[in-house]
Amino acid sequence: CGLWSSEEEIEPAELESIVSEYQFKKLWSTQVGSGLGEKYHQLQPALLSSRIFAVDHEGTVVAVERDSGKLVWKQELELPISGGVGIGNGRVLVSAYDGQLVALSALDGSEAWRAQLNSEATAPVQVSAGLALVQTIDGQVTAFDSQSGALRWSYSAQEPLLTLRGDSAPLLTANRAYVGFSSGKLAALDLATGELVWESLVTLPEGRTELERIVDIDGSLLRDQGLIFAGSYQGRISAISESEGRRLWSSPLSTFRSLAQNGLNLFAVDAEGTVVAFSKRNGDELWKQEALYFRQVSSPTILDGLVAVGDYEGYIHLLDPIDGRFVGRHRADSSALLSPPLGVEGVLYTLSDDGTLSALQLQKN
Amino acid sequence: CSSIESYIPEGGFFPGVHKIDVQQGNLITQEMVNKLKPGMTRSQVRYIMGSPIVTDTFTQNRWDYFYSLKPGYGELEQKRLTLYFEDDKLVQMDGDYRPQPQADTTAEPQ
Amino acid sequence: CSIFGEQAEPDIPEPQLWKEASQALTDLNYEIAIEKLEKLESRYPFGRYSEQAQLELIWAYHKHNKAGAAIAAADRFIRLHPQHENLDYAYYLRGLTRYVEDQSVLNRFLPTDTSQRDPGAARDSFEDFSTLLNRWPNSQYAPDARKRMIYLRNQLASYEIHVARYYIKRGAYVAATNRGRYVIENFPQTLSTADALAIMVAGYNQLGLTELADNAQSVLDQNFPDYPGLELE
Amino acid sequence: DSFVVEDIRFDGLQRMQLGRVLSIFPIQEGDQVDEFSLAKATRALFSSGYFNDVQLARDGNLLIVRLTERPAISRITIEGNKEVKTEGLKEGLAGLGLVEGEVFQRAALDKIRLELLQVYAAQGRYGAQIETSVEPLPENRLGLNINIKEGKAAAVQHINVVGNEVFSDEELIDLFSLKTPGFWDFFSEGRYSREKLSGDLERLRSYYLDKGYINFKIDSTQVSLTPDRKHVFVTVNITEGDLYFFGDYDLAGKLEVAEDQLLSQVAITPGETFSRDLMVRSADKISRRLGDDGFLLANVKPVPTIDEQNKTVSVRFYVEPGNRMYVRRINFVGNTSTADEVLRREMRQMEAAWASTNAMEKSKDRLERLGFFSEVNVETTTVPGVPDQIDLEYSVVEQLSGSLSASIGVSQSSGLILGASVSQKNFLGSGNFVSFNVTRSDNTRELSFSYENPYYTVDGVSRGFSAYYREEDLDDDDLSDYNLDSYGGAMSFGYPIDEHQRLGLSIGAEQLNLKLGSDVPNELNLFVQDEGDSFTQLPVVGSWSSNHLNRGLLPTEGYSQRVSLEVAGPGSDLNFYKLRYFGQLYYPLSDDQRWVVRGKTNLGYGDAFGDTTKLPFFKTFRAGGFESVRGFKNNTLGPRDARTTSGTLDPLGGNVLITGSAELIFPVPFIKDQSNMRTLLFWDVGGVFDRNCLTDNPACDLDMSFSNLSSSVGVGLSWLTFIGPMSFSLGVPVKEQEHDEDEFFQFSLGKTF
Repeated sequence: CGLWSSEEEIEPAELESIVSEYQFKKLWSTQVGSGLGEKYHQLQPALLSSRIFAVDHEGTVVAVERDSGKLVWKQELELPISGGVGIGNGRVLVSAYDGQLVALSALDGSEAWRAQLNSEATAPVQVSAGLALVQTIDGQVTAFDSQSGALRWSYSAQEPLLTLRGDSAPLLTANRAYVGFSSGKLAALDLATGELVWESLVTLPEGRTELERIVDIDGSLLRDQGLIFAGSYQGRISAISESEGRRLWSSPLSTFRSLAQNGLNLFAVDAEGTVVAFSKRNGDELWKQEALYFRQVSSPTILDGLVAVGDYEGYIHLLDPIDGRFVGRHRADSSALLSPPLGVEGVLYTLSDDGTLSALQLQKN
Repeated sequence: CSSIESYIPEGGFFPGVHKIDVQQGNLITQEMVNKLKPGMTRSQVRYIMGSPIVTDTFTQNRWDYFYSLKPGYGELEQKRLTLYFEDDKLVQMDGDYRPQPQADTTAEPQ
Repeated sequence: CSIFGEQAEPDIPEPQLWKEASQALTDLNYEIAIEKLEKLESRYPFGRYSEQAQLELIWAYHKHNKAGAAIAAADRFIRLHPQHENLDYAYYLRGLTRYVEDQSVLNRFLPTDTSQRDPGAARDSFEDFSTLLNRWPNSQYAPDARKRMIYLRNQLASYEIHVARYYIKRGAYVAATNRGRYVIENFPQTLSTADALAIMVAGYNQLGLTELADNAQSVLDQNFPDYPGLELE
Repeated sequence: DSFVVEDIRFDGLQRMQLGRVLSIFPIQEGDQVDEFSLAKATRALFSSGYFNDVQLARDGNLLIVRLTERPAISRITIEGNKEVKTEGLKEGLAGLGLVEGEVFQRAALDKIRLELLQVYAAQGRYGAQIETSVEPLPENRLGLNINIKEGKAAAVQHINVVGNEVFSDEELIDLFSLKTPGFWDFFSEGRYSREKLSGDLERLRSYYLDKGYINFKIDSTQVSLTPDRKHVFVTVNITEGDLYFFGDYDLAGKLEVAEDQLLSQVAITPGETFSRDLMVRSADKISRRLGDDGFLLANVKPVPTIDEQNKTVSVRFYVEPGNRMYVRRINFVGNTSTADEVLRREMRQMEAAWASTNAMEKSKDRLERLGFFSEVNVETTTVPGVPDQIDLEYSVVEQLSGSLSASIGVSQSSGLILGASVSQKNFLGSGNFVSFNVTRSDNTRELSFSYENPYYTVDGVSRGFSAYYREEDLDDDDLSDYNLDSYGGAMSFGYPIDEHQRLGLSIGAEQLNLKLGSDVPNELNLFVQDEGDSFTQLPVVGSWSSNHLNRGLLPTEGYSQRVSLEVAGPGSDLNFYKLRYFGQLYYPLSDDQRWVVRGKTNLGYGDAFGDTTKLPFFKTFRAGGFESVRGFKNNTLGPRDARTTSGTLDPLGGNVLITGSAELIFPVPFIKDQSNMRTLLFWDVGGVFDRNCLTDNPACDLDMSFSNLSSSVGVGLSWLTFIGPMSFSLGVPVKEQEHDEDEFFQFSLGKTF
């Protein structure tokens, strides 16, 4: 114990050299306002047909051509942004700290409507079947008409006293909304009326202190073949049947990041930065990649079958989906890549902390 | 025994000396006295009149409710009501108050 | 691993510590005695000597005029050993410490009448001595305790009379008679009992409660025929 | 197979006394015991927690109890705790039976570990880790080590209020004690703690309720933590509701006091914006008013009814007076040297009278204003068994008020100074003021005595005597060169005309003989020619004073003032009068009254009348020095004589005195207990003028303008030591007149600022 009781900061892992089979070619990069700010924002960009939409923490919303990076339109909202960009039905939606929900036209960025939420929203707005759904941190899910902004319905769940910062965005289907709450519960709501269809427990809080009882579902959910996959903090990853919410399997995992999937497997990043793969059929753990220990690894995304994650030093790591071995690494600049990257048709779109939006073409060498 | 009055100099020589009011004993109201009924036990009397401040070691069977107010300047106001008990039952009372049976409750004490 | 690590002192065996402590006590070196006894108590809380050590500690604090520590040590001993055979000694010592505390430093040199000052310490000391007398009437400390109690009772009684005299002067006669009655009921047969009765007589007369005044007067005449009468300054 | 126990033997007792074991063991000699009662006995011994193992054996009719004692704790070491103090921890441990000398209980150790984690979690230190270890020591004892890593408290990264339209975010977040850490944040106020948050929410609610938003509601509060547990986000979601105004108000219940008396206490005016604070304060004032008539336990509950249409709130005050309480006895604690009557005569509350909060508080103020006590507290306890009687206990902490000093000093001006002075406001605890002073130096020999009994009569008429004998031969004591022998005495009376004001009268007689030296200024010669050199004076002094200070010693609030007129009575040789005014005001800046602004002023005007031409030069007003204008030598301000052969210009004093000072009293940093210490910054200004100067003396007839006053700034310290108050000041002149002489360091015994 030194003279100054230095809290043993856990040192992030050093990167060893790897044999890289893939590399990236930067197609373009552009600056989105003044970046993500330091309030632990997860302002993930969103993709709609040929355009990418992104926002910074001061309310600058940009629309950029997907393949050239050329600026299509820019809207300065001058609002402290809390939730990432949501897109759908020709609308681009962002939410601010004072509870305002702003909908812009995806075409030209002009303001379509504004609505007042009764709390802060940190997850991006989801749009489906003419409805825009927002989960706010007080455990409420509110649905607005995506065209006019009229309030349709709202559902509220009981939230624990102490939660983890950040919320999971609802997963919408044609007639259902699946919402992961900070209480560790997964709820299925009827999209049209907001009625609760079923509720299932992903993780039961144990332990005696408030800290040990945090079981937030913060990452976004996945859906495949009638199953909903949800991972929670200090708890489990579970597969829950879409129809009546019965839990098929669950295995231990502590994560607050979103999940990724390919045909057979699920990919997750646990609280300490270990990348883990699970079989979708029975939840068995297939492999673990621990070399990125404590490098604040971002949520994984699938790019041409490979698993891609960002980290706090701005590195992109590519992992082989079969055994988790590193197959590629790329560093655009030193700004952290904490908000989840987007992988589409061989191109990886990343938004770094300092607001650089770039497109990286995957190439096999 | 020596009379107490003699040695306290009146405020003659000091015009307008600020004298404080001296109040002593239980405040008694006609309303309380009207509630007294012979045969009442001591605790019933205590509930109505409050606990007597003057209680004497040598005379156990009587309670003296004594009230006095000597304002700094002005007349001394003094009231007394003595209640006599025989084996814990109120038997007799004398003093400046009489219970007025059908008096309404707003009568001010004389 | 603090920087100036206090070395764990060598564990002096219990009997040797006790011998050093009693030695210091015999040659009246209370400073050392207190140090040794305190170490004995903390190192060997249940040792053969621990009870005796706690008793000696009270005495050492008292003689070293550390009144607060003496009283605290006595309280602890009484709490820890409710049936100890020389518990009377603990009560006696606590009473003695409070008795001395009553004469505060200033009063010893300057001619101040302690019976007009805060009677708190006197009252506590009186209580300790009376507990001693009823639980151990034939304890070796009983005679001295009884002697001191008489002095304390007079102190407490004359305090009440001082207050009663003030209330007579102030014209608060009920207050005065109640203070007088407090003496009659709590401190009978003291030098001030006669004064108390006289005050009750004077007070009741002022209040016009002649019957009560006469009763008090008759008790006064029977018990104190040659009472010189109440002089009110 | 049951049997009768003839004897019991305990084996294995190392440290436990037999007495304590017997008190737990249910079986005694002569009991009939069987399997069942033996098992019960073993369980009893186990549950006591003192023993690891208990075995009962039988040898004929002898019951053998084999015990293995649990080890006792002989040393507890705690390391690594900074936020939670070791004493607090030790108390917590003791509470659970983990104390040196007690038997060690494993369960208690886990309990304390959890409790500590909760304490740290409440302080936002979510990263705290606690390891406990037990270290065996010889003779069945053990040492307990608790190693704490407190970790850093989570910093509040963001506080957000959602749903506020009427008040801005900044205005609301300013109410919070939780602060987002600024870059200068060295202290811990940027740290999160749950208590702080609940306090903040309460402040937020009262902020709205006190500004008319009776329907204000906090919908929900979220506290969320970043995964690295370093940052906390606090979000408060509110619904403001509409603005409401006061409707009418009334009283209900058994009032016991005339209704208008109670209604006048209500501070609500219909039509004004609603305020919960105003409503609650009105209820308090009503119950205080009831308390003044003996209803100490009165309970007044304000019940608002909301009229949604026209947005008004009408309030009904439900009064439950309870019993009228009487005071049985008043006890004083802590007055080991002050006599009981000195305190009792200040009481406005009588024994055997109904209790009045007003009288009780006035009594406390009067005790504090005596200046004998550094602390006065009052407590009421109900008399057991008598529901409507209470005892009052005033506990005081005595403070020697006055000084007991003998001084031997040397000063250039007056050579060796021998002196002894006793001045006591509470002489031997009698409450009388006695001052006795004897000094002998090259140019003054003085003997003075004064005595005052503040309670010559029971109503507080004071009577005092004073006498003095003084020989002054003043040549180099910065005054003109002459000798003045004087002796005299006075008798004084004073009496209160209300709780704060007093009138005073003193009649004196003094004889003064003057002998002028050779090198004397013109004024003095002229004076002696006119008036002669020996005078008999009969001074009569009338005074009015009013004291509204909150304390006798080191007051922090209130004001006091005094006007006195001294006139030479009939039969005096010299006819002159001196009018004096003294006023001071304390105005606390902070509600803990550690920052106080004080203003004080001393004014004086004197003149002769009848056949006396001029205010005698030895009776003129003087200024400068510790008790008038600090930073200047004693009595050296004001007009000087122009012509003395020795060239030094002697100060003459004047018949007009103007002094004033502004002081800022501030708390001394780093010193916890400030109750007997006072530090202040001062700005003094003052001077004396002579209205009827001899015309041909340019240094005398200055016109009375601000520019002709001297002023200084500096710092002062007053300290109530156990032998009496001491005051020091360091003064630097800011504006000096031509002949002023400054004096940087000054001190005085027996006086506080």
